[in-house]
Amino acid sequence: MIPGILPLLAITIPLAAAALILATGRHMNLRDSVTLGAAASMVIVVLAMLPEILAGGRIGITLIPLLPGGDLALRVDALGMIFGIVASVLWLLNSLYSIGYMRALNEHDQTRFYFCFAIAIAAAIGIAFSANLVTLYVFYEILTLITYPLVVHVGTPEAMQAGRKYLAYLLGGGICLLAATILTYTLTGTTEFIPGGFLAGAGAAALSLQVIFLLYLGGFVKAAWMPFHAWLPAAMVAPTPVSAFLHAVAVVTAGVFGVVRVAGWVYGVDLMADLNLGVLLAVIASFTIITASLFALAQDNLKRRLAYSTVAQLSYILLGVSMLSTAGLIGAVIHIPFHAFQKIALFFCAGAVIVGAGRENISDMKGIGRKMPVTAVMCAAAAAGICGLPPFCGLVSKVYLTIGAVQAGELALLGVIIVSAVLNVAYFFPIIHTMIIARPSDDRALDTVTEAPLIMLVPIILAVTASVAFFFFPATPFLDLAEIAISDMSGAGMP
Amino acid sequence: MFGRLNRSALVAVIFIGIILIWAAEDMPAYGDPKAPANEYAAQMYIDRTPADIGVDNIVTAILASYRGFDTLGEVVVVFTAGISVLLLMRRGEGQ
Amino acid sequence: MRENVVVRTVSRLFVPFIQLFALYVIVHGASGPGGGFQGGVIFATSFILLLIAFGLPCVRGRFGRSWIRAYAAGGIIIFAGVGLTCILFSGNFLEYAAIETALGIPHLQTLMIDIVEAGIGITVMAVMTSIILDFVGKEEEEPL
Amino acid sequence: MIWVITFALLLFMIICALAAITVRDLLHATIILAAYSLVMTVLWAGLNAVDVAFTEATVGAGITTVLFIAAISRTRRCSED
Amino acid sequence: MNAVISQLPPLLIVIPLLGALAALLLGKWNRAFAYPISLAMIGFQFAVSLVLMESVMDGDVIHYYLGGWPPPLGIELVIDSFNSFVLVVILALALLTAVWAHKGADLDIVPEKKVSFFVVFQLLITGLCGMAVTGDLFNLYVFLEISSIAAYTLVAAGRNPRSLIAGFNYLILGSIAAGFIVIGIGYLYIATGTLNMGELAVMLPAHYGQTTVYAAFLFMMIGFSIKVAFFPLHLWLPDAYTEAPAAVTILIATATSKVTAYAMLRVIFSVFTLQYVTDSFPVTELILIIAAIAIIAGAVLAIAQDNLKRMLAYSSISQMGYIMFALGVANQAALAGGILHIMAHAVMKGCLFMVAGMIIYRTGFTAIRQLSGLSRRMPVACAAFAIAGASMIGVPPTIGFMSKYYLVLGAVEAGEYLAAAVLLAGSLLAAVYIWQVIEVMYFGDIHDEDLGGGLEAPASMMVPVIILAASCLLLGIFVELPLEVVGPAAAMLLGGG
Amino acid sequence: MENLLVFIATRYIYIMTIILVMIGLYALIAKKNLVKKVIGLNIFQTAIFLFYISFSDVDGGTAPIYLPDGVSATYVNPLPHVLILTAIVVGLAITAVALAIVVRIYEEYQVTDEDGLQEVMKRQ
Repeated sequence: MIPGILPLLAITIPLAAAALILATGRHMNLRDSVTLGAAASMVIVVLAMLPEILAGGRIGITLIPLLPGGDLALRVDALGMIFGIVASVLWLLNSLYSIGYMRALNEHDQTRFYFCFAIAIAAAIGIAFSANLVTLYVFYEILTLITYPLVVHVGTPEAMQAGRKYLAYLLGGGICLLAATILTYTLTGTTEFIPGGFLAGAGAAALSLQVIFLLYLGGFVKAAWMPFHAWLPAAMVAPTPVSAFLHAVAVVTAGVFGVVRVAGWVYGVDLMADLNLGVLLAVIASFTIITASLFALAQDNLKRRLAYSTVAQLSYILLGVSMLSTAGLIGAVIHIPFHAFQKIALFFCAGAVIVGAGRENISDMKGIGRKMPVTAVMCAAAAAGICGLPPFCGLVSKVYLTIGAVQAGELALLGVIIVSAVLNVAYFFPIIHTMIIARPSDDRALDTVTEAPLIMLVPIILAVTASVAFFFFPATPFLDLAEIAISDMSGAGMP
Repeated sequence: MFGRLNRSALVAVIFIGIILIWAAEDMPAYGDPKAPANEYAAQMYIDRTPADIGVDNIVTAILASYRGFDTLGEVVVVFTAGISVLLLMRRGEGQ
Repeated sequence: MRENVVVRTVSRLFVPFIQLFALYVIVHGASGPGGGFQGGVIFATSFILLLIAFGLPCVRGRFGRSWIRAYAAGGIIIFAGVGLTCILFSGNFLEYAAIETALGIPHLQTLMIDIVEAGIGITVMAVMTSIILDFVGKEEEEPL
Repeated sequence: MIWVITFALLLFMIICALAAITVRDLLHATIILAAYSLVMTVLWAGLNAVDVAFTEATVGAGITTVLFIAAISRTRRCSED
Repeated sequence: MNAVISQLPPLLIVIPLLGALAALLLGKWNRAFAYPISLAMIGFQFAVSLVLMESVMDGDVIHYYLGGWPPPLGIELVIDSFNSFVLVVILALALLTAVWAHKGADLDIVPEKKVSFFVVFQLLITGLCGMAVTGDLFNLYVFLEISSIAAYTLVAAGRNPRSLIAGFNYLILGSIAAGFIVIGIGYLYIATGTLNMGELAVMLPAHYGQTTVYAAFLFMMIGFSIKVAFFPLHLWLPDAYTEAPAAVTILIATATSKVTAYAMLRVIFSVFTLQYVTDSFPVTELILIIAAIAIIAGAVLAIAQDNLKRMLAYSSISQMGYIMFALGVANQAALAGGILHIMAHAVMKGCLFMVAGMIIYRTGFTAIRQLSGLSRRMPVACAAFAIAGASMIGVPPTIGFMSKYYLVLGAVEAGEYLAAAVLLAGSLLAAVYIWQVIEVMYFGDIHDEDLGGGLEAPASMMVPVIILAASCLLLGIFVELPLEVVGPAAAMLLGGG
Repeated sequence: MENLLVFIATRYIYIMTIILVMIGLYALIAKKNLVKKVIGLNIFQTAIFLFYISFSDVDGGTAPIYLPDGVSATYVNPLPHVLILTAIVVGLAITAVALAIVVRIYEEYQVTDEDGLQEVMKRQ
């Protein structure tokens, strides 16, 4: 086989699927099976690349020369592989779930929905496998625009308002990213990702490098760090599979992925440390973790609470990066998939509640677990995972982060992690309590509630199972990949 | 008459006028035979027309031969104007 | 237009002379002031005079709309045709000298220039007449 | 040409131009414009540009005036400014 | 074969001219003849322009002496990489517009007028070709006037009586501009005694510093700025674009404005040379400031519009600011971006105006708020609008992104960080005005139920739109192809050649 | 002061031409009546033509038509004459189109001035 055909295939499969979806839009079953088939084949394609990556290899392909400093080129490495696996596997789960959800609620414009979804996945995979900043930027912008129809899918004025906010933040971010890319190119003459970074050799002034890093951070506003997080809770008006997509599969993941990429492959750990960028990142991340957790406490709408939880959790990743230590970075990298699997389960549960009970506010969910036992239990499990309880994989990444904080000698960061763990419990426990333990306000309140259809429950169970599995076998494959990625980017000399 | 002057238009026009007069400063004096405009190409036309073309009227020689393409353009302008007036004024193609 | 015998008679007298003068101006262009453009305009004024004296239908009768158009196009075709002929004689566009050399006839250029001037004159005459007719057309007849 | 004549012609043209744009009656303005063109013709003939003078005589004082009058006869003769 | 190619430059203009005459004469006989002839002639011009581009791609320059008279005696036609590129772009657009206009002209032109409409349409295109290929300043003016008179007429020729007023204002401002250009040409002639651009470039340095040359530069710049509708001098543009017949709007917005911008760049870089411009005026800063204001103000005004065509018109003012921006930065990357943007803007604005025309053709809607839910009635047209709109915003990998990327790159290389920021902000504003249309189209409710289901326009209008939308994407992805011509063209301009 | 006098004495024709250009331009911009604008356009254009012709003249020159053989003379510069011949025609073409539009505007709106047009527009 031609080397490099696999990453190309990984992008073309969803694109082809998108075209097929448009073509078969009239026939619902055909259309949905196209989505499922494409998702499944994409998982296979991505996993087929895994052995070579685990062996320390890379798969690259240059498609076309695009711009000075950046051909449209794909390169799969360990870090990209992690994101690639997350996106492709979760797309499969999400497709299954969406089919159940969209059919159960009899949503309009389903063809448009699946079409955009498929292209968005292609863009996410493109981000994961991009070999340079230009390619990253291209797919990043495509992802922004193609998720817009998903966000405003319901079409209400509120949704349109949210959509505008979404676009304003993300397009603004995209422009920052473009500016940063161009500045990087003019400084160094390249935008190719190089393990350990390439900006150090540019000989630019420290101040300008710091400014460029700020631009990058602005660019990765998809990571929803505060105070530029408002688009994420606003986007909650979207159908639940979209929320799951935003929060777990692709969008925010793309944001934090970008931060890690830039930190490790453009700046390099040493340069980051020299420029005190770690401290900057740490401040932002700590602020976001604490504030977002507090915000989450105040939300009654389940999806909004989950949204703020995402904002907080994503900043764990930034926090890990900011430590600039091996364990911290590993923690950051593996938190990407682990958080994704758990958060997607939580959103699936929230969607199941909407489908099964038609309720969105936590205060309305009293005793709902009696009628929806599977959903409630899975919800509790996933929440526990995010809180960092065993036996769920969230613990693994948190342990690494803690070790990283100690390694870096930043006890303040340790404090942040501990405080936020407490807050996590504080905002998740009431959900579990209301759903499982609390009694319904009156007897007839639960009459209309039924368990969600099986096709929606299966993905939830699979996601939770995965998160348990990763607790026991973290090394397959994420921890191994993360270690490869970190050794790539740091080499020696890191605490 | 002066009560109806449009002030902003007047300012714009005077501004243009000032540039024009300023430009006239470095222009050759009126009727200067040594001016570049009257020396280079102009003298070539005057010297070469009898040999090249052989008509008495230099203007015609330039018009129809040296710069014949301009004249073709000019005729096309006239033609365009004719069709334009036809297109604008008449509701139909007419007879 | 009011019936006016004097105007009509004088016009009828003058029109041929004006047209003759126009032709003279066109032909004379090579050796003196004047040329296709001026001649064409003068020719057009003869039609304006007719228009004033006899009204639109009379002019239309002599000089129908399709004829005007044919003349307008014809003048340009003559001009461009001369230019293209030069290409056929392996010169550049409008390079009269090429024909002269190819055919070996001296002073052919003067003839070419006269032809070109005639072309200009025809087009200008036709277009000017057409524009004037368009401008006054409304009074005489309801346009289609 | 003697500069005094040139100067006088130019002065006359300026007056004509001012009058053409100020008189209210458009027909008068048109006739003044024709006069302006005729003076221009004389001036150009004096400046040795005989071909151009010829053209201006036929076009500026001739066809243009006819066009203006035709247009005015189909619109309104008086102007507000 | 070479003998044929060497004769192509004048044929590019003369043959279609004769074609227009034939269309007029045969159209008198049978109306159906006029359109195919026009189309064939534009197709011929497009083919010729491709051949010409192919033959100058490797850096050759074709000089064609009309009448065999070398400059300064005669008029010279020059074909080099820059103008052959512009020719190909505008003729491709003109061809597509002509195809579109086959049905699209029904909208505003009564059937009896169609023959003369297409004749004038073709004369406009021929005038533009002449402007593009000529190497002589006064000849440039003559062809400018051919295309301008045709453009005034076409703008005013619609059924909509408001188009008359727009056309008249366009005529007045256009004539002022042309007058200024003639004054400028006169000054240059006074200073040097020649009208040939190549000779002027050689002879002018001896006269740098003369007020006459300064004034020539100023007047030509003011004149061209009015013609191109650079920001403070744009007053004719919104009305003209809005009220003109749809097909004419497309042609003017794509071909005319681009060729005029080309002529302006030509005059600045090939006649005056960059050195002169930067040495004698604080002009780069000034142009950058005006460009920045144009980009922002045009976009803000576009956001405020409710009429779709008017919104696109203001967007054009903003987008022409990008080309001006390239002038202000004037380094290799920025100029390449600017030239690329000439093409990019032609392609995407052509597509947008075509869709706007199709919407009017099918529904009669002109206001943005009326377009609610249109994507369900006209899915292909709306998809094309979305793609071209994305290109206008500058979303990768569209062509609009590529040109913007080069412009920003050039600005950053020149150290104009603030200007680069304005450019990026401009694309954000573009997102706002494009997006408010897309939002309404795709996510609005259908207001007018009795319009019924499928409203997709006829195929002859659809095909050009699809081609343009596809080229927004494909030219962006395969941007190397245009860059092969654009890069050398920018280098040539900077070299003063 | 002396410089100024020399300037005026040698270039008075340019200055008066400039005044004509300004008058035409003013009418073109400021006059409300559409026909007046076209009149202004004519003045503006002819003034520019005069400018061209005035710099083509040479002291002691004669018109650029060859005198009979053997008579030598200084001829004035013929090139601007050619250019202006072309430009006059162009000007005529523009005048014709402009007046045609004015007539059509009058047919549609029964007004020929900008104020009236604005009123009509407002009423619509």
